[in-house]
Amino acid sequence: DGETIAVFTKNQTNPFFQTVRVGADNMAKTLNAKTLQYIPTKPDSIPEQLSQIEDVVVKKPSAIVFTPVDYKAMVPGVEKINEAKIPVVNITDRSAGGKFLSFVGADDYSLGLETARFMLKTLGGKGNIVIIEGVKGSLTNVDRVRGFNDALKENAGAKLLASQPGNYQRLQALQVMENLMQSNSQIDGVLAANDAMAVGAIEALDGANRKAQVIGINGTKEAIDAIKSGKLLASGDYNGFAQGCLGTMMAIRSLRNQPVISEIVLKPTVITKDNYQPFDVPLEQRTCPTFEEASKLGAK
Amino acid sequence: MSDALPVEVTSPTPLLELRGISKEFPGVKALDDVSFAIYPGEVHMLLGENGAGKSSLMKVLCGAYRADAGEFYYKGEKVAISSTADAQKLGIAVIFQEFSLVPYLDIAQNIFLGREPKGRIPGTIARSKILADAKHVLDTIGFDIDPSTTVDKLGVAQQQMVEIAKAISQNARILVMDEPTAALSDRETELLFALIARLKADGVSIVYISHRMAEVFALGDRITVLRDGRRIDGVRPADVTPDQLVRMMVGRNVDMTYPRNFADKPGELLLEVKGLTASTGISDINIEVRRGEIVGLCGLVGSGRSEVARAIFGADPTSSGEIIFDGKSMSGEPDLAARRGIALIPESRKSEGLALLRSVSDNLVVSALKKLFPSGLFDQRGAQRTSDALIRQLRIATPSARQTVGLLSGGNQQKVVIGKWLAAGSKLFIFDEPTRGIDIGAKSEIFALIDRLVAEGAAALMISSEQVEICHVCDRAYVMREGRIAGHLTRNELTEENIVRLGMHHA
Amino acid sequence: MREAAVVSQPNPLQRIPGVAIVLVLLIALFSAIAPGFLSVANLSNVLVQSTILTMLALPMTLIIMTEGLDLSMGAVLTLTSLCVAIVSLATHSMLLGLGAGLLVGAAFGIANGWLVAILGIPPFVATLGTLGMAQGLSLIVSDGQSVVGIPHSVRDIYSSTLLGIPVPIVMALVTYAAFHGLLYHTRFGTYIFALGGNREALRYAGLSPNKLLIAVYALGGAMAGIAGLLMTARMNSGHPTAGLGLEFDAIAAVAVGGTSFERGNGWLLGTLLGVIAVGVLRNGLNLISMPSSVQVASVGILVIVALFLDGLRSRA
Amino acid sequence: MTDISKDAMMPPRSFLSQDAIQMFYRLLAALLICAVLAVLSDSFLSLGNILNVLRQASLTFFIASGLTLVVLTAGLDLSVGANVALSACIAGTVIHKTGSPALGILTGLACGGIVGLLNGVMVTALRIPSFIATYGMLWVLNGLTYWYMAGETLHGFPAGFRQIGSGYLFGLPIPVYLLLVFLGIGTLFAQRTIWGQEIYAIGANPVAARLSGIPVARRLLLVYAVSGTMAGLASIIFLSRLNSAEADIGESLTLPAIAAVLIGGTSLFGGVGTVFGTFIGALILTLVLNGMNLLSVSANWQPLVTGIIVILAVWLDMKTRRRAQ
Ligand SMILES: Nc1ncnc2c1ncn2[C@@H]1O[C@H](COP(=O)(O)OP(=O)(O)OP(=O)(O)O)[C@@H](O)[C@H]1O
Ligand SMILES: Nc1ncnc2c1ncn2[C@@H]1O[C@H](COP(=O)(O)OP(=O)(O)OP(=O)(O)O)[C@@H](O)[C@H]1O
Ligand SMILES: [Mg+2]
Ligand SMILES: [Mg+2]
Repeated sequence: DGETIAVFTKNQTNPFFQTVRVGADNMAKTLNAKTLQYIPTKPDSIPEQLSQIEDVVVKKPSAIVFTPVDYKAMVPGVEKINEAKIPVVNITDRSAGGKFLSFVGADDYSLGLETARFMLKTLGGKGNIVIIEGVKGSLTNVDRVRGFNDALKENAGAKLLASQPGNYQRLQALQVMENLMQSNSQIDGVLAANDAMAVGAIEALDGANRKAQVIGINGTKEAIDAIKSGKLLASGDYNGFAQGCLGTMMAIRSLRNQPVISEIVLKPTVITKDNYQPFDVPLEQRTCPTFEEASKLGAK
Repeated sequence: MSDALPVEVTSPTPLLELRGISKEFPGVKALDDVSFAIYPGEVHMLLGENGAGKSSLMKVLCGAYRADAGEFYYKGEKVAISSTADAQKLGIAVIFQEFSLVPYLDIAQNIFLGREPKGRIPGTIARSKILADAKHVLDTIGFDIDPSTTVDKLGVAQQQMVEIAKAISQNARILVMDEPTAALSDRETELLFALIARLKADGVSIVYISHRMAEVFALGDRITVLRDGRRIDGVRPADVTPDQLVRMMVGRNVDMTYPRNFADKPGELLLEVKGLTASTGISDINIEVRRGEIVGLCGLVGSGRSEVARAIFGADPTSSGEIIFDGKSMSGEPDLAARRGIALIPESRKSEGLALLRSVSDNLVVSALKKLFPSGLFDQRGAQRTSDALIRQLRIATPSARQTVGLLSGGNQQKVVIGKWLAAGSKLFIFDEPTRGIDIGAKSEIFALIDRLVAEGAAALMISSEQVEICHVCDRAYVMREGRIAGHLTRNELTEENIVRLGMHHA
Repeated sequence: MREAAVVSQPNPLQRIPGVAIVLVLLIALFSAIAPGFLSVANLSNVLVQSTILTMLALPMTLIIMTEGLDLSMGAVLTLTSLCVAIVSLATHSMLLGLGAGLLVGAAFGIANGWLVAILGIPPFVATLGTLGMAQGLSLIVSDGQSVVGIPHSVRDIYSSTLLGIPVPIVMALVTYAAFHGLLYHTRFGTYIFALGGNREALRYAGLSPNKLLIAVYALGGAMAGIAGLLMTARMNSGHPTAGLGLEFDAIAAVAVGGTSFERGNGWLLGTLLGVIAVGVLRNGLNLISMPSSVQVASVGILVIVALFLDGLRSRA
Repeated sequence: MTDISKDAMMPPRSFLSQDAIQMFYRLLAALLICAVLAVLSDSFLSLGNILNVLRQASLTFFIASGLTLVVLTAGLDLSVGANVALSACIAGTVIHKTGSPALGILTGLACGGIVGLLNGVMVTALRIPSFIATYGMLWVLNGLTYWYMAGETLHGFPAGFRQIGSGYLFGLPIPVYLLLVFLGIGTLFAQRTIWGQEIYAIGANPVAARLSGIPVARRLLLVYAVSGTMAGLASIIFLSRLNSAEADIGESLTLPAIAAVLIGGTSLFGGVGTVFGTFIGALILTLVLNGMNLLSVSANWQPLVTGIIVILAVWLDMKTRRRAQ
């Protein structure tokens, strides 16, 4: 009891990581442990997260739940944690190196694939599609966009008009969409690599009085509301809450010498008008999968 | 060289000769076919109104400006001077009108800038040597100061002394001094004159620019007069009277007695300063200024005259005392003082008086915006009209009101600073060295102007280091010493001796 | 001249900028409330973390003393870090990587200097432009991806020790000593004061301010190259956003350290203290697990407080 | 000395004011970019696209116009982006809580204005250089916003409110009308009021301005407050246009706004520049980004191209502008 778990997330601005943090806090509270949140002051700053690791290693928490701001660049940091013999669980982005007790994440590729498939099914397997990408080179973006593209390849009738980055930012996505609408008179579907960009694209469409099916990824509150009101077709559930709480659960279990699952890849759920209800509750009231449920996911 | 002077037999060829120098700036022909010869061991005075082209000619001489046309002859041989390095090789050193000192280097580093003695490790400086050398140079000019003092701690006069030391240290054959005494007190001026005599004896030629007539006759071996960028004449001091010189400079007769209609009966009390004390170093200042009079404020450099002016104007905070202006007590920032009708013509026109990058017109109306445009709406044409009138009234030499004020000569810039307060219609004018660096013509114009202002019911408080001016122009004067008023001199008591007696320490 | 002889000697106490006070206060505070703060391991942490910023802040001090600014440093560091990674990956040579980083850094520095000195573009604008270029080039050469798999020789730069002192600290100390010597004991250093204080004086002295300016900016670029090596070593990879924004941290450290933006009034040791103060603050707040939003604000408050204290002292 | 002689070679002042000539060059550059884009992309010249460009430029312009005044006084406001973020988040909350867009707009403007005023206080009363003071403020604001939003997103605003950012009037987007209004007000303020003149004077030489009787501190407070208020206005446009607000919206807004001011010909040394120039600057920036989207140029090139444009614009400006040394 009373373990301190240091939780590392990428930034304070993306709602997704808030769900991760709330998930971790919830689990820690249930298990009578304590969390310390470490977030770079500059969003996604590699040097800062490295510094934070070094500082935390001095402080020696019982365990660490870790989201690398960059899955390759943070490897030396992870190795520092390993050297200090602090147990560490990797969540969200799979680190390219280092030793972890366990990995908890969602499969970005199948998230992209499944949500795109869902949209293409709605469109009848054809239509003009644009992709709005996130930050170039980020793991999530690479896999999600790969998923989008593979789904497009499965549908010969679908035509990819453009794939432009919106850097996961609402305003950029909106402006990119506005500009794309100028050069393309017919756009049927928009695949956005996160919800903020999807909502930005919807605003652009609304502004131009045009209609297209839009999907996003992350299952944020905003996306759920948009799905409810019919503006957004679907959002892939990235399930930050479960990542946070399961990651913390694994960390604490290992400290208490209980068995852990070495790899949990959360199944993608495509949130649509038909199944949004369980997601439409305040974060704090969400429930974490039990260890048994998690083992089933792990057994995948 | 038809108008060349009969030359001393001992030195038939000039040390350096400039022939047919022309230099044009946008809208201004600064130098027009000017020829100029310097002989060994002479002090050559260069005279002319503000903007006549004196500084420009010297900058051409030392390679700082490249002439549009003209030739240089060194000991009769044709040479090219296209950079300061060329000039230095010929043994030319200059004391510039604007300081060429680096504020956060010490005196020694400034004196030897670019000529540092090499240290043992390549690239390094021999610190002890540079200090010793600097000390030596400073001793030569009689300036007693630690050479490791950084220049930003120095006052204007001290900076001028460092500037002189810097030029002397180059062991130049030709030394150009552009208004070296403008910022010096009498004591330092004496030191400088002694130095000039010594240099002359060593065979160094000196080109000396000054607006002070007394210096021209005290120092000069030869005089060249410039007007509107052209060489007017070359004469010997013995052959001319001051009046003739002035006529050559301005092209007309100028009355140099600064005639004044002294107020027989001073007007009502306008400014009353009671026990004013400020952290800038002045204490217990009591001053009265009445309408219709010009009150002098004199003393040695550093006696705190400027500080009194700034405190009255609200530019420096005061710690105790009272300022009563026009019957009402006053305290606050300069904007309040300005609104109440006080004008300050500050000591340094470039850094405190003007927005150098803006136009003459912009600078002239800046203090009068509220008065000229009571609605708060600005109108460029209205501003233009006002400034055109002021340019005419003050005879500001500028191609147009749109000219950038930084391109005017020093004297004309000073006129712009005064002009802006005329536009504002101020009641009390505080002049801090109003004639520093101003030519004789402009000087008498400015005094005439001040006279007219007070005659029309305004009042003036005038700080000047030139005691002659104070004596000629003021109705009465306060003398300061070490931050306090050391005494008061009425019109009848107002003599240079009295000023010096009161202003000197432990008199 | 008796009346003029009362020149106040530079009082060393007066030169202690606000940051020195703040630094002492911060260290006292964290020693009291943050367990482990005073441990050797942690202090070494703080210093090691400050090395990259030191490498940028020292040349930034010189640049600011010329009344200049280099906003491109963070982006150039990013680019040089990528160059180090790419070249050492291709050639398996740390030195070649460092060479490439230095070359690219110096090239950007020279470009900055050229824009500022020869074309006369205000430093803020010129380096804002090259910031964009360096950032764009970083994205283009890496296509937005991390560069990994670089040889261990690079990584060892960051993690090994010399006589028990971590190599980055040694590098930073050597750099500081070199800069100190350069600024206060060489002709070049003297001319840097003049570049900001009075450029005309240099011209009259027959020196070329333009060449000197270019040299100062080139030095800044080259230092970004060396810092790039450290950054790559630290991350054991190259990343196209790694150093973005570091230039502002460096400028803040310089300003906090008491260097003014006008007339060549700079203080190198102050910069070092500024860098360390930022490092101590971040580290201490991490140790006491201060909420992240407070940490975000803390550096801003540090900057404001230090400069406010400076202002108070200079007015007193 | 080369500088001085180069200066001397420049043509004398003509009858057209220098600023007018500069503006002419700048408009020419914008038109040139338009022409190139029109040739390269058939969709560029469509009405829709032009309205797009104007609407996108308007957000940058609102921030940059206030910033222009600050830069005219030789200051800088690095906190504008962070100010937009905080103001948007607070205004959004007020609208959510009270349901009153009017109250929200007032809060947003007030929040922006207060932040600006605080910047002004730091610059005038505490005498911290603006560059550093606003950099500190940037982080303080970010910290506040992060804490306040705690990673959440505010979204979903009343339809009436949304009209401000995304509505049309007589076929023109409403932000474009606002842009024209504030362009007019800004120009009038800077060029045609005595306050404007005083601001130019302060920028050209603050010491001389003070000794000329200009209440420098008060004018600076005004300028920073106006800049902050314009950031507040931008936050309202942002909120109503994107129908949402989150903590990180500011970061990407600051540099483009500064770039717009610089491309627009306002000198960082103060005293030179116009609000209209800033408008053209915002337009040129937006045109280029728009063109790159239309031509499907990889976004990796955007920083590079922006950087080159900033340098080019200022360099051309200096080539054509004569300055005192
Ligand atoms: N760099 C410059 N650019 C444009 N005009 C200039 C420049 N330097 C000087 N001028 C102009 O050239 C003329 C001569 O100026 P100069 O400084 O040589 O006068 P001066 O005789 O030294 O006057 P003063 O006694 O006031 O110092 C003036 O009209 C001045 O405005
Ligand atoms: N003895 C001194 N030591 C240091 N600095 C001095 C000294 N004398 C004068 N100064 C500097 O020169 C400035 C001018 O001095 P101050 O204004 O007190 O004298 P003043 O009587 O107005 O003389 P001035 O004729 O130069 O205007 C001061 O503000 C100060 O910085
Ligand atoms: Mg002159
Ligand atoms: Mg004085």
